[in-house]
Amino acid sequence: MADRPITIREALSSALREEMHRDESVFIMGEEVGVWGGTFAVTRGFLDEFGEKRVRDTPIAEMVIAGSAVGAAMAGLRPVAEIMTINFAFVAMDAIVNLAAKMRYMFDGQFKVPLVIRTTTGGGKQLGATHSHAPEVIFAHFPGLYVAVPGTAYDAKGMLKAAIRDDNPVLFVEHSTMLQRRSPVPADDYVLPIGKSDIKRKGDDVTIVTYQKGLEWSMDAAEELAKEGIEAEVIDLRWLRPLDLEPVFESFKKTNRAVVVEESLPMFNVGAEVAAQITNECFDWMDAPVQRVAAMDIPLPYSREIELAALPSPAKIIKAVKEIV
Amino acid sequence: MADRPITIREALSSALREEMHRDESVFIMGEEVGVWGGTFAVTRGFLDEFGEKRVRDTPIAEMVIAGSAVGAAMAGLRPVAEIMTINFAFVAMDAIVNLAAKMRYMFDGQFKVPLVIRTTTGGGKQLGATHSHAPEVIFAHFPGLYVAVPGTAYDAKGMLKAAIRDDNPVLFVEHSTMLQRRSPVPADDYVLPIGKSDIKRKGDDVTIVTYQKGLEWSMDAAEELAKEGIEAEVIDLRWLRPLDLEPVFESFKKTNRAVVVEESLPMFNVGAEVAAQITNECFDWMDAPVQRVAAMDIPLPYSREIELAALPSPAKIIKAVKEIV
Amino acid sequence: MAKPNKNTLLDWYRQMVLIRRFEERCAEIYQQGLIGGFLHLYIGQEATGVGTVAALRENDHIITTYRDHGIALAKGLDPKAVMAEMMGKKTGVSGGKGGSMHLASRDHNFWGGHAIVGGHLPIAAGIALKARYNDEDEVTVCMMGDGATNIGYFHESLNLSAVWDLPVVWLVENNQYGMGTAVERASAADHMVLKARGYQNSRGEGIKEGPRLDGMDVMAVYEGISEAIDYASKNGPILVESLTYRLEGHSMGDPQRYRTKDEVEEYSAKGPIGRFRQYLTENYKNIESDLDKIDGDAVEAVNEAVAFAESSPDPTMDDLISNVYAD
Amino acid sequence: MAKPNKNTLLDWYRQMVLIRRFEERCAEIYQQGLIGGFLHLYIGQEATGVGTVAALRENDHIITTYRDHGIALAKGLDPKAVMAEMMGKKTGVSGGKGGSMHLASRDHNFWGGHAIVGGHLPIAAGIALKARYNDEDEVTVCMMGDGATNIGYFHESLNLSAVWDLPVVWLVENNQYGMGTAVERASAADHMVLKARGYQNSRGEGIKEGPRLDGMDVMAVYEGISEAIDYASKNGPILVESLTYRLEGHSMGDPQRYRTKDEVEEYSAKGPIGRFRQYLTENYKNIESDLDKIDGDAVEAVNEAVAFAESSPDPTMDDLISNVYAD
Ligand SMILES: Cc1ncc(C[n+]2csc(CCOP(=O)(O)OP(=O)(O)O)c2C)c(N)n1
Ligand SMILES: Cc1ncc(C[n+]2csc(CCOP(=O)(O)OP(=O)(O)O)c2C)c(N)n1
Ligand SMILES: [Mg+2]
Ligand SMILES: [Mg+2]
Repeated sequence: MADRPITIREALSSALREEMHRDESVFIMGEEVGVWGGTFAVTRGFLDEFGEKRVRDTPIAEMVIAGSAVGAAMAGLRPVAEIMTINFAFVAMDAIVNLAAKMRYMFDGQFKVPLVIRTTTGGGKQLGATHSHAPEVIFAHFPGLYVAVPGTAYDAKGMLKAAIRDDNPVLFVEHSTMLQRRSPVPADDYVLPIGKSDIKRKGDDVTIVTYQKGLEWSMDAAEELAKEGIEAEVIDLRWLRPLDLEPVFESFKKTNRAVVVEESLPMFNVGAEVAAQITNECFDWMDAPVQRVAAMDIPLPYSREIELAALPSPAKIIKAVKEIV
Repeated sequence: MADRPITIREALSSALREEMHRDESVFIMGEEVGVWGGTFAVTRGFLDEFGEKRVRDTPIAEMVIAGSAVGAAMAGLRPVAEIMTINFAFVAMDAIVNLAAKMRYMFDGQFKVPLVIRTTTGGGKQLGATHSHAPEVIFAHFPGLYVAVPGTAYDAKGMLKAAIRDDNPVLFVEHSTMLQRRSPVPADDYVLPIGKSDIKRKGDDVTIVTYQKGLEWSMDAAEELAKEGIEAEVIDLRWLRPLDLEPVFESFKKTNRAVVVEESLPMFNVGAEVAAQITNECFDWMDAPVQRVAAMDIPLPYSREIELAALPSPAKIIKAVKEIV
Repeated sequence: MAKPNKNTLLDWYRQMVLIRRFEERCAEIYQQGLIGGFLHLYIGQEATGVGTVAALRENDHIITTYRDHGIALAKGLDPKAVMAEMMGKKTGVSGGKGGSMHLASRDHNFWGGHAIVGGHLPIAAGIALKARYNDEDEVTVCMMGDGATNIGYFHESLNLSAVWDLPVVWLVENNQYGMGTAVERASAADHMVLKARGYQNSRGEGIKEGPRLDGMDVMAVYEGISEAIDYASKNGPILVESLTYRLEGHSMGDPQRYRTKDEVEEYSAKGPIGRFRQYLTENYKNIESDLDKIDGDAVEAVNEAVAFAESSPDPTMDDLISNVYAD
Repeated sequence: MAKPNKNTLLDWYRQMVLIRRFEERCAEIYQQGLIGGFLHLYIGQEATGVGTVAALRENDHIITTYRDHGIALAKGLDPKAVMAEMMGKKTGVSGGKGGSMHLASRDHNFWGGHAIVGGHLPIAAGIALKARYNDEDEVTVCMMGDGATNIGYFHESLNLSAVWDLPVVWLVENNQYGMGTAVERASAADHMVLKARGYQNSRGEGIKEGPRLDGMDVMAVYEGISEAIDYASKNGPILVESLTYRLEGHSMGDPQRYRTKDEVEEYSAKGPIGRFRQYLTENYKNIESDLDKIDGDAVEAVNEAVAFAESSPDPTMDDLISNVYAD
């Protein structure tokens, strides 16, 4: 069957649905996943289709959502636990960092934790400082966990399936403002590898390294730049852990310049790590230091214009590119 | 009066004691701060000296320790709240990131949060994966907060006083294996500026950027290197936020080489940020990419030899230096 | 507790109507895109907010959730500045940086507007600790939703308030749902006040199990909260429940698949404003014209608020970066 | 619940003595630097661990805190492998990576040894969820300290267990202190079982308020936990308390400024092992020689364990990096 353009939301839904049909031990738990159908409507209809046993509404209690999912995973189930937004993952930080990520190592492999924690990230929705984070990077700091940051429907589906089938805990981060984005997805079952970045656009003049919302901004910037004859290679990391920079190094050795683009805060972020590693691996190929585009170093405000001003944009990316090209 | 060598523990104690005498609104709260005298004996004798009102034992409840301290600070007190170890700060992550750090901005300055959260960091004590973090960097990711990481008794005292007197929330991180370290401290009252790094050793051949436990390892490494004629300049960041890299850039322009040393995990860490910024600011002065020495990318194990093998060491620093000198 | 006289009752009516009209207009202009983010209406719950605020003594404190418009207006914040905040204007109570979920006024002892479920409970404990520390007779009223009682913050905050004997009224505004989850689907205890029992010792001391108030009756709320404040001031923490109902969706755009139209209509008929109006007309002669005037004034005030907000400037790039830190 | 016969009782005695000798030796070699990190002794609390483990049915699960040596040994983990873990050896139950606080054996349905206070409570809920999900009659016994009942994890886990009707026995081992903090200084409820009341609805359903067991009496614990497991298997979650006392410091090096020598001595005189030995000698003729043999065997077993551990290899650099992820 031919590929068909579907939204990221549909991609996520179908990945979940297919995996639940495939494996009885896969189930969903979280706030509003059942009766409501998922805050972002990803699990709409699931309660009817799979019943209360496998689609479990929880109290507002992120510590036990994440923590009990770890326990259930250790005991042999394959939970897909939902933390409504990543802003609430701070409440569950201990469960994610100390329970999910450490359980296997600390007992030297006696337990495995086949767990997916789905959550949504991103600012730009006028929700104010506590509700506008894109802090994936701090979770990716910790070994024992995988961190997925898909940016297209195709990736979202294949990566979510991979996450569910894998025997390790995966923090699966979806971008709440990108759920309506469409891209072609095969009708047949497919699974993408864990920890592989992907070249989303070919180009010889500059390498843009990014993910998720940054991907969108970067692709727009690349189109603009192309009009001026600057061809950007856009590399989508797709996973922050494992972090796959091989294609980035390869690209850099061709372009000799790079910009890292992310929605995250500007300090101790993805751009820092990527810039440092590029410099280390490609020092002799460097024409200019790696540029970084990120959010401003402030909590995000509610008011629309200033909130947008604090976030990255194609214009900011173009500016960064032009500083080094 | 002449300076007198005291331990970091004594420095912290005397800073707290002096500030509590100076200002009635300063008080201490946390697990085991009172009757026990502080898990690390920093507040020994305080309960007798200041009474139950100002030295408050809490339940084991980090969310409300940090959160109620935020509230008390907003209402006009100056709490010094203790989270016994930074491993337990994950439980309080939301209170630190969403309450302490955002409260002022979100309400546009209506509230101030003169709060110090003291905690201890560090591995290397055979405590296993959940109890052996040095994750300061993930807290420093967030604006609205200051993050202090003193490495000497002199700094500890002057920085803690600064933190208590400042009107912003400070995560004050002490290293649990360094509390017995001595250095000369003036008997008179002194306060160090917030967000100023410090050159701990002069040298012309390589710049070592570090903090806390890394400082100790780096100073040892520098002594060894000096025997071989390599003079390292060692810069102690002292604060991860505000991050003061001016002296680092200046030093780098002299040495043209740098190594960043930290106890933290190797990805998305302090070294990444410092390396990226050095490359950006000092590109024309670069003889080699900035090297990074950090812990291995694993949870820390219990068994002594392998735990130590996973951590940085003077030997690893020397090796990193030699790769670029 | 002062018995409310006619003027006081009229003022409560005024507040409730103002809140209602204000929020109806908010819903409208939200649809037009003039308000962004989430908008959580208080419609149906006005009696709880107004009765609670009325019970506060001069130096008492109040703090609540993102469902905060009602408290802001009842507390006497200028509707203009509240509307300006809704629209993200510089003249808003939080300078346009907070938005609908983060209204506050330090000057009014109204501590916000907080959007992390349960996150403001420890803040309330901290405010109460300040009063205890300084030996001041100030009670903190901490409002929260039924859903919030299931999060760790609730447990740690209530326990600490008992152990440290903090003057807090923990007030659960039980509107019967947390988003789409009915109380009993999320909480072991169906009556919120039962949760006080987990914070009592074998001598019955600890958090007082307070009443389950009729949250649709502003006078009952006023009385119950007045008594609770008095109790807290003299004895320490108490847990009170106000039984109410959210007539609108959780926030704008809620498909409301979790309840029936009939259920909503049933509660709508028992709504707090109509009920109070009826009480007033039955008990006070010739009050209709006063009430009608109040109704008209409320529309007027909302119009003015919208006009003010619309003509207010946006925050600037300077505002964007200010107040991250105190200097 | 099977009434324990003489052999069973002797086995319990054996376990308690083994735990005691084992830990005394641990304390010694800790001082010599052969054990690192924290060492939390179970001395004084053996009856709770042994009685609880004895009550487990074949497929039941148990999980506990960092104070886990007693459970590990009672559960039948090889003392050699436990001691090797203490010494950080490759032959340890957790390959030397976990240490004293992180003993576990998946094969024994012993899920660890967890050192974040309260962190293992949701794990217990998850294990119980697996049983519910697969419709298996398996109960999870989750042990915790009195201090752990004040953390958010406790609240969220107990509430979820009630809402989802999970087969868990929540067992608070009340040794009267969390580190140096006496129960009532940290907890609004002085009796731990009272906390069940916050998780019951108005019809009395929810978490069952279980008994306060005499945690110094292995038989009482066995009976109480057996009944609790039976209850949980048939009805759902139950909260039980075992009243006991920690005769040693919280961990090695505790200055114990929070209690008097007299208090410790008083409890020491009521210690679970002496008391059980007395019971046995009073009730079974000529049992002394059996008991003496057990005493001797325990010393022997500990010696063997130490010898095994000492001669075991350290984990290698390969071990250091293995099992971060499953492949
Ligand atoms: C920690 C956290 N988890 C989840 C959410 C998302 N959320 C916002 S409001 C809400 C429902 C709260 O229900 P309730 O406490 O009953 O208050 P109500 O909205 O009914 O007034 C949820 C789940 C949040 N804001 N914070
Ligand atoms: C979240 C967290 N906070 C603090 C600690 C430090 N800590 C370890 S044990 C302990 C006391 C626990 O007391 P209790 O639950 O009564 O258990 P007991 O040690 O008496 O067996 C504390 C505070 C921790 N490990 N985890
Ligand atoms: Mg509600
Ligand atoms: Mg205890």
